[in-house]
Amino acid sequence: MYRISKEKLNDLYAKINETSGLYIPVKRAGEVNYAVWGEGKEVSLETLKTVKSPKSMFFPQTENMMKFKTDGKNIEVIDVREQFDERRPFVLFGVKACDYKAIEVLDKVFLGDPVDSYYKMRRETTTIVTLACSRPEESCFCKVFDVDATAPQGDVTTWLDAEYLYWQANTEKGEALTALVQELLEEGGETEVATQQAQTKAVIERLPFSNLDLSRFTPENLNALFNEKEWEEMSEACLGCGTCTFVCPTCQCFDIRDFKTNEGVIRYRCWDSCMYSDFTLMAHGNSRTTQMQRFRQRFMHKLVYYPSQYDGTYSCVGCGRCVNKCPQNLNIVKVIKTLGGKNND
Amino acid sequence: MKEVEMKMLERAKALLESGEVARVVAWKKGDFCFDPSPAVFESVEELDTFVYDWFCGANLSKYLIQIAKKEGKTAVFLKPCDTYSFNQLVKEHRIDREKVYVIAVECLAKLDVEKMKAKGVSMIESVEVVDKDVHVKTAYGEETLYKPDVVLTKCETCNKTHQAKDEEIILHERPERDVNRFAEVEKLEAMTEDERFAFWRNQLSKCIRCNACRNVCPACSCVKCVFDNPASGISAKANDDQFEEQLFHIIRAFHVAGRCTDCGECSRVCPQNIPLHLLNRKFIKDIDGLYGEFQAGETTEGKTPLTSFTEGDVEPKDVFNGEAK
Amino acid sequence: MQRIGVFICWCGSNIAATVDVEKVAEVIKSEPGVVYAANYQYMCSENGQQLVKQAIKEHNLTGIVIGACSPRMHEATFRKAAEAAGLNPYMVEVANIREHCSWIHKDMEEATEKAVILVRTAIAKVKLNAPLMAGESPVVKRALVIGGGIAGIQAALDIADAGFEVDIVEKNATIGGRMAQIDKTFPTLDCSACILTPKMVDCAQHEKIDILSYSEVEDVKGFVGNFNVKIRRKARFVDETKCTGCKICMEKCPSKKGLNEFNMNLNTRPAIYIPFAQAIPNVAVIDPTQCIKMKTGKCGICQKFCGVGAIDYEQKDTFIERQYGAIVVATGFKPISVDNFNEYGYNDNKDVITSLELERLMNAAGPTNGVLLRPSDGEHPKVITFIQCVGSRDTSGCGKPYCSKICCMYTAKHAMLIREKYPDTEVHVFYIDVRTPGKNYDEFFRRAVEQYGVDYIKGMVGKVYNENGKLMVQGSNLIDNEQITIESDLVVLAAAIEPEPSVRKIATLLTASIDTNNFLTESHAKLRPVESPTAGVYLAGVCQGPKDIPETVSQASACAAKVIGLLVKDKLKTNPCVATPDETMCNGCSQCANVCPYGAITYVEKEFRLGGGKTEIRRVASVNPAVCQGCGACTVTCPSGAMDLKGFSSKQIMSEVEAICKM
Amino acid sequence: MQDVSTEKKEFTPNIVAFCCNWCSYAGADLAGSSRLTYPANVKIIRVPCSCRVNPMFVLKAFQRGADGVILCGCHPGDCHYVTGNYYTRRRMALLYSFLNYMGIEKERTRVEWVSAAEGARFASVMNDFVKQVTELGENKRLTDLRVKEGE
Repeated sequence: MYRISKEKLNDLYAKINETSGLYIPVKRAGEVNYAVWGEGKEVSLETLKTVKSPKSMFFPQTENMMKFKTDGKNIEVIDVREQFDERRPFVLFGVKACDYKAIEVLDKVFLGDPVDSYYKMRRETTTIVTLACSRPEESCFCKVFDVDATAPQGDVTTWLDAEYLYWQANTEKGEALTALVQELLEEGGETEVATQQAQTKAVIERLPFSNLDLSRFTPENLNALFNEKEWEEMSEACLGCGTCTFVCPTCQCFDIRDFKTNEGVIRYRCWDSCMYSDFTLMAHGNSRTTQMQRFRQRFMHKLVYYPSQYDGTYSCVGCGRCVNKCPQNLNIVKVIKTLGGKNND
Repeated sequence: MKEVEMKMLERAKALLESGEVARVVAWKKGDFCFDPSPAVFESVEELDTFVYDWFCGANLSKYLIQIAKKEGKTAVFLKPCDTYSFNQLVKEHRIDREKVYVIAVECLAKLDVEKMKAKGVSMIESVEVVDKDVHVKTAYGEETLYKPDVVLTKCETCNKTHQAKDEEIILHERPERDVNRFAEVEKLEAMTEDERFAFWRNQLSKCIRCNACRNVCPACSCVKCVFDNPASGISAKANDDQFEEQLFHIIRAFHVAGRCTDCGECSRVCPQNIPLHLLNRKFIKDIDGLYGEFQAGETTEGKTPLTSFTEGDVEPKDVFNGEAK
Repeated sequence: MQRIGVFICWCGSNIAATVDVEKVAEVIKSEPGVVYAANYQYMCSENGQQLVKQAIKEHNLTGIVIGACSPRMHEATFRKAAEAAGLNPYMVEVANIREHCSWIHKDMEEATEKAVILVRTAIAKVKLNAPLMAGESPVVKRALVIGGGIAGIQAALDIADAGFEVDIVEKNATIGGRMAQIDKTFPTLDCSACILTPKMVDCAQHEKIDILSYSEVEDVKGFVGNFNVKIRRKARFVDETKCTGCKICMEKCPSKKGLNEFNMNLNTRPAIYIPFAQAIPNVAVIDPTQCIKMKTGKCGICQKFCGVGAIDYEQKDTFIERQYGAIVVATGFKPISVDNFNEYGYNDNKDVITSLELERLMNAAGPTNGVLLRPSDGEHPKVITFIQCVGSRDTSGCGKPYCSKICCMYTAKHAMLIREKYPDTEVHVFYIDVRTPGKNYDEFFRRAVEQYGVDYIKGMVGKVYNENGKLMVQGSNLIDNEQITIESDLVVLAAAIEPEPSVRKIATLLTASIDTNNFLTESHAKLRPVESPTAGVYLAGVCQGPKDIPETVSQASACAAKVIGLLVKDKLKTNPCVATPDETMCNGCSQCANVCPYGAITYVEKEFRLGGGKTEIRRVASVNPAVCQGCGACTVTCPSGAMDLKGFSSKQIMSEVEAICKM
Repeated sequence: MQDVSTEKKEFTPNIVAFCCNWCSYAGADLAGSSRLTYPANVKIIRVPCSCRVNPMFVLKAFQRGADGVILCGCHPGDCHYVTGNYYTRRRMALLYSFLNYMGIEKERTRVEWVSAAEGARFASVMNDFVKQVTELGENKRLTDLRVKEGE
């Protein structure tokens, strides 16, 4: 295990930036979001929850898929993936345990068959540096999904305390990155990290949502859950905005759209939200006409459909962003408490 | 606040029991002391979860568009600022006034839990307000915050009074204050074009196009929003370009100009805390300055500034020449 | 798949000299959707149109773009050509490569490049055009004439003679208008009343004409073919159906101090009066400001003496509503107030009068029974000085910038008549120019100078002042280049004329446009001079611009011809470029109705399917396509874009923007 | 443009002019028939009335790379549709003021009233506006970078 004093962090970022792009929590206009690092940017590793999750590293909110160049009546198709080779490798820095777990959730979708080449390319050329939590808050419930906030995985795991950032490589990619920044690192930190982990774990035990009961969310209960009358009441205040889906680290729905340029057309994809009224709009009409149906879809997907498809893994990681950000204070915790199982009372 | 809450609960019970109303639109308790949600209560039993506390900042009026269409009368608790939105919706024929029973309730400003957390308070267990002190009990201990620092932005400069009521539950009158709601707008106006551009670029670049501002906005009551309508030529689901970040907010502000009551919900719900109310307030300030003071939602009748005119209206070029004021 | 044909016009050398028309056609050929592109010398010619028609048929075109002159010029021509070839006429767009391109640019390369962009823009639009069908609306076979002067009378008679019902609404107690006040008419010097009154009588007796005198148009709704007009019948306090015009009331009326408006206030009349002997209708009216009974409650003499019991002091204004297919505006004029012209001393000297006052002083039925006596002392004036262009051609802001057109001729007429009747009188005329275009007009003027020895002085008058009972007219004689002063007994001001002020209200009600001088605007200065831009509204007489009697009568007859042409139709085709709401998106907020100047938008409750078997009743806008004029104000007011304008849809305009910006 | 383009000269702004059919478009026609010149980079879109111009169109123009947008209508009081331009006047006064508040250069936008008789004025207004926008330079703040992608 290595450590680096907090004063030297900027040097660390600069060093990484020499060979790779660095995607890191940055404060802009008061809010902390992942952004490409540059000299003078205000990095905020201490922030527990960035507004948007780091998923945009691999699955950006908008991404060009191909281009069509028109000349008179002729059309030429341009595969933008050919430009991928020229792209710099990236280091994604400061990923919390829940968000790292979320990347695993996305991997199952995008790297499973059929492989999403766009996602795969970004994923392969990125080294992930995670950061353990030291001060979780009341909206956190990652423990429910078996996430250890004090020991996130990733290519490199780091811990932060008042003076140092502690560093431990986990993978080959992690070793390579360690080698690159070796000159800035010094040995040590096992004790400090262990102490911090113990303290944090104690806090996590006391968190109000740490012991939610998910036992009813099984494939067998799908129909029963789907037909619960509580959906109506739970969703009645839902505005149908996309806040929960856009701050969610595991939401993966996208839409594909065209943009007309002077020279042709750009076909791009962008995040979509199942909360939006036209999410399921098709040529024949709309299969979900009420907000209740959309609301139900989102949580059924997170808690029932996804696990049924991917060996019981839930598509929620307990990051609590939706708990904090829903304009009307609706969230997955309220759904779990209402429908999840007896032990929630 | 507890006293007011008890009175409200009493009235809600009585109205439901007597059958005078078929339902009551109010707030229900959340998991914490700071996360109530808007709710519809249709029976006395359901009122178990009724709550009215310092965190009931949500404007309930927009829900009435759908709810008031249901059979029977709907009772609703409206804070002063909410009544303007309600009136505006009645004016635009979105709510049938006859089908709603409005109970005006006191407000005294609502708290913003994000602002409290930003002050370093976390693991909040309970909150009590005494005058300008907010006493917070947390898992880590007790703290006292200065209330004006932690109220919702929309409450900071509010001087609104109830514009619609069938009855009222007001135990404490909010004192009239000397506040200038345009102070922030004026600050921006005083900047150079470049500075203003930089300010808004910085702010709007955060926009994730979640549509929370639009969906919560009582003035955004379109059946289908232009931004959701592929036929409109400007629809989009994400900000693929800085232009789109601007476009969405410019068009939205223009569409609600003259109709926006300044309820401030847009800023309250923005997950990125973009001061969206400063966009709408610019229109309000310009309208006041150029065409005479106008407060949307004061009445349920009459034209809005953008659907009326006078022959001597200021010329667009004179707006910049400063001859307009 | 769209099949667009593009036709580039040379307009002789008007376009071809600056725009490489062949190149434009060549470049445009490769535009997506374009299957045919041609260029031709004169697209608007018979041959050019034939080319269009042929191409539509041969190439099965779904839309065409003409690159030519302004669409304001020939859009209609090409629409007709398209229609003749079986293409919907609204599948035609015109790219204005003449007025907006070849005529304003000199560099051929630049102009050609711009022409290509303009044509592409039109292609972008036409691709989104939809075939539009003109709707139909019924025609009410009745016309309204507003104003009962010679213009209104002539129009009404012509329309009525063609067999259509006509109502004349006249705000005064009698028809006749200004012409009734005039003594003689130029250039023939026949008696005005002698030629006017028979026409007035014709009106009164015509079975198809209904004269609504002492009435005003209060409100106008509807549209061409179907106007709904509310008319206020002002209380005249005399029952029109009973009064026989015996004039006993006038004799007996003790209040005789009311100023006689017909005589330009030069004498007085009773409180109950008939404006003049030949008035139509020949029915008395009470002036409530002068009537003792109405002011004090005591009197009632006229009521006592009226043999038929026509007097009704309690009479109130009443309103009638009638439907009309067409409306003729003939509201006429008034001389401007000369108060602004202190230098002529009109307000200070009784013997400074206006020309219209002189008409009354010369008229046998006037205050002096036709003997020319000056107002101050009733003496015969020996020296009379006329001043022309008082307030006409005046750019100082005091008067009017335009030429009033009739003053030169009537001044010559006055001078001649005076010299004829009183040869011992000296007559001087100050003029800037003498304008006498018109049949026999210049001859008339020359007669005044040559035969009657009227002294015409080219120059302006600086000042008129009173010195020892004489009016001193100080002016310049530009021919002799000297300052002169003429000692005069009477000074006559040829005051400019302006539209009767009530025309503003009428224009607003009719949504007819008005120019800066309050003259109603014609649809086209040359080609549609008697039509207002508002369909179904026609303009006759001075309300449209200064003109003399023969011109007024011609215009009135022209109006009548237009009205007859409209009323013979049973149905009208309506403009299909109207606003149309998408009901599935409309939320019934009423904003659009708030800005519609025509009241074309109403709201209806409709049931909509929500899916899942549910339905919802919603209030939605509904546009009357026959009333909508297609301005588009509503479209911008509608935040959801539910309201759109056919022919100028948001999508079309935005596609034009895109095409223009793609340079 | 491939076929008739010239190589990049110094900055010439692209101007979109919305003209009402009855006054300003006719004014532009008169400017043409009077052979009054104004730069070729002004391109006119005919609308029935200035009140047809939706702020969306103005923004669309800027998005697609227009450097200036000018809106012309009948003089207030002379609207063919009686009141259309009165609404335009309010809408555009507020919109332009708002755009400026967002940091968009106020010189990029303009409203002018040009009658059918004012051909000379139409030309001079356009000349003046082009000059103003040329001095200002390219529209960078309200343009969509994707539009010019690939050029």
